[in-house]
Amino acid sequence: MPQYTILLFGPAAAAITMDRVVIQSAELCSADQLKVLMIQQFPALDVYLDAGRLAVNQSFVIGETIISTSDETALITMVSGG
Amino acid sequence: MPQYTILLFGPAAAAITMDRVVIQSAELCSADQLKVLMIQQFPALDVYLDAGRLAVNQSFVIGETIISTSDETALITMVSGG
Amino acid sequence: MSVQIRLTQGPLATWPDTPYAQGSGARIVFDGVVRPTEDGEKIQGLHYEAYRPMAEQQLEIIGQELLETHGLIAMDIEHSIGLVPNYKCSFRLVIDSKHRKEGLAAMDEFINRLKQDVPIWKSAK
Amino acid sequence: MSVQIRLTQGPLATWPDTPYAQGSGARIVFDGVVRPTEDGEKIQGLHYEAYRPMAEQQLEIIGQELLETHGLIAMDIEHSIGLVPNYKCSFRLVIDSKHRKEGLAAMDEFINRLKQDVPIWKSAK
Repeated sequence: MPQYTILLFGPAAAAITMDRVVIQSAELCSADQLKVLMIQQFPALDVYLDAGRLAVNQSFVIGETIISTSDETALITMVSGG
Repeated sequence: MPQYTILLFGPAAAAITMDRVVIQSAELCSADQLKVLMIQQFPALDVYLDAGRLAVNQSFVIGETIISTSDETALITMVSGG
Repeated sequence: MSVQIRLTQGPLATWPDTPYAQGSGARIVFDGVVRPTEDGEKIQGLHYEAYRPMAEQQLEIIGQELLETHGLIAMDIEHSIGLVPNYKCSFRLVIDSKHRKEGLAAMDEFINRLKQDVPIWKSAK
Repeated sequence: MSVQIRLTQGPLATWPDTPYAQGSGARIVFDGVVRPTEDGEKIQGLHYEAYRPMAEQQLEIIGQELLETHGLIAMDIEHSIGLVPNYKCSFRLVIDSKHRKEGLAAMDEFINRLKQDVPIWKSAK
């Protein structure tokens, strides 16, 4: 059963006081499917996932992209640099 | 008979190697009239007067402005600072 | 044509003293400065957190893209990580170009992209 | 809110070291740099001549007007007089504002006005 580790930063990390979450999935997921699982397993992330995008190996991916469990995956919520 | 002194700078001053010209007039002039007299008395300034504006006491004036002979008058040709 | 990227711990130096790039006729510098209030509340400063490898990569991608599309000569991009006290600089963008028009346009575009696509987050302290 | 004007003999210093104005969240600096060619010809530098009292007055008028219309915090304007060698700075505009948008807009407008209404003339040397 695939198991994903997703890095968290900024407000999302602060909201659940964790810098990563581990997500269990029945099968390999697309980015969009992974976001749905994240909300189910960590409801407190809901508000951050709305405007959040997933990055795989340090690049943004579109929702249909299938993610491998060995990819470095991160949730990039609304950024605020500058 | 009014006599005007008009300060010159940059290319206009270089063209006639003078930093001012003295213009004789039958009567008090407007800025536009003074430019016409300048061309008559210093034809080499023609090309500079086309795009040039007169400044009176360090401010640009419109063509109709009557200029006093005691005003500090200058020909401001196309500028090129920066 | 070159893009330099730096993520620096704490506030940025007053001035990077990068020499003008060869052929530059216009240098435009943007300094983002921490203001003493955030959402109406008094603060001591801002803390910046980055997803570092991706932030560097994104800054590089955006910089190279704008360098090319605007025909710039050089870009120097520096962003703070960690705590930056009030009145200090947390972000600096230096653009060297032949003329100012392309530099100003690229600067505006760069900052828009920074605030959209570069994984850096601030929090008030 | 303040406007500072300086006409300086020769090239400008690398950096004026003006502290950020109180309340500034965005500083934008423009440096005009002398390039080694003018109209395709190699040059040694540019010589700037000003109708000095009027140039200062015009810079002040334009600065104050843009400060007001764009709601800027401070403006520092410096222009060289006399010879400025290649690769040196002949004009610097420093704009402090709350946010970058108004600063960028004011910078573009200021330089347009400078090149139209400020009695300073350059000649290649």
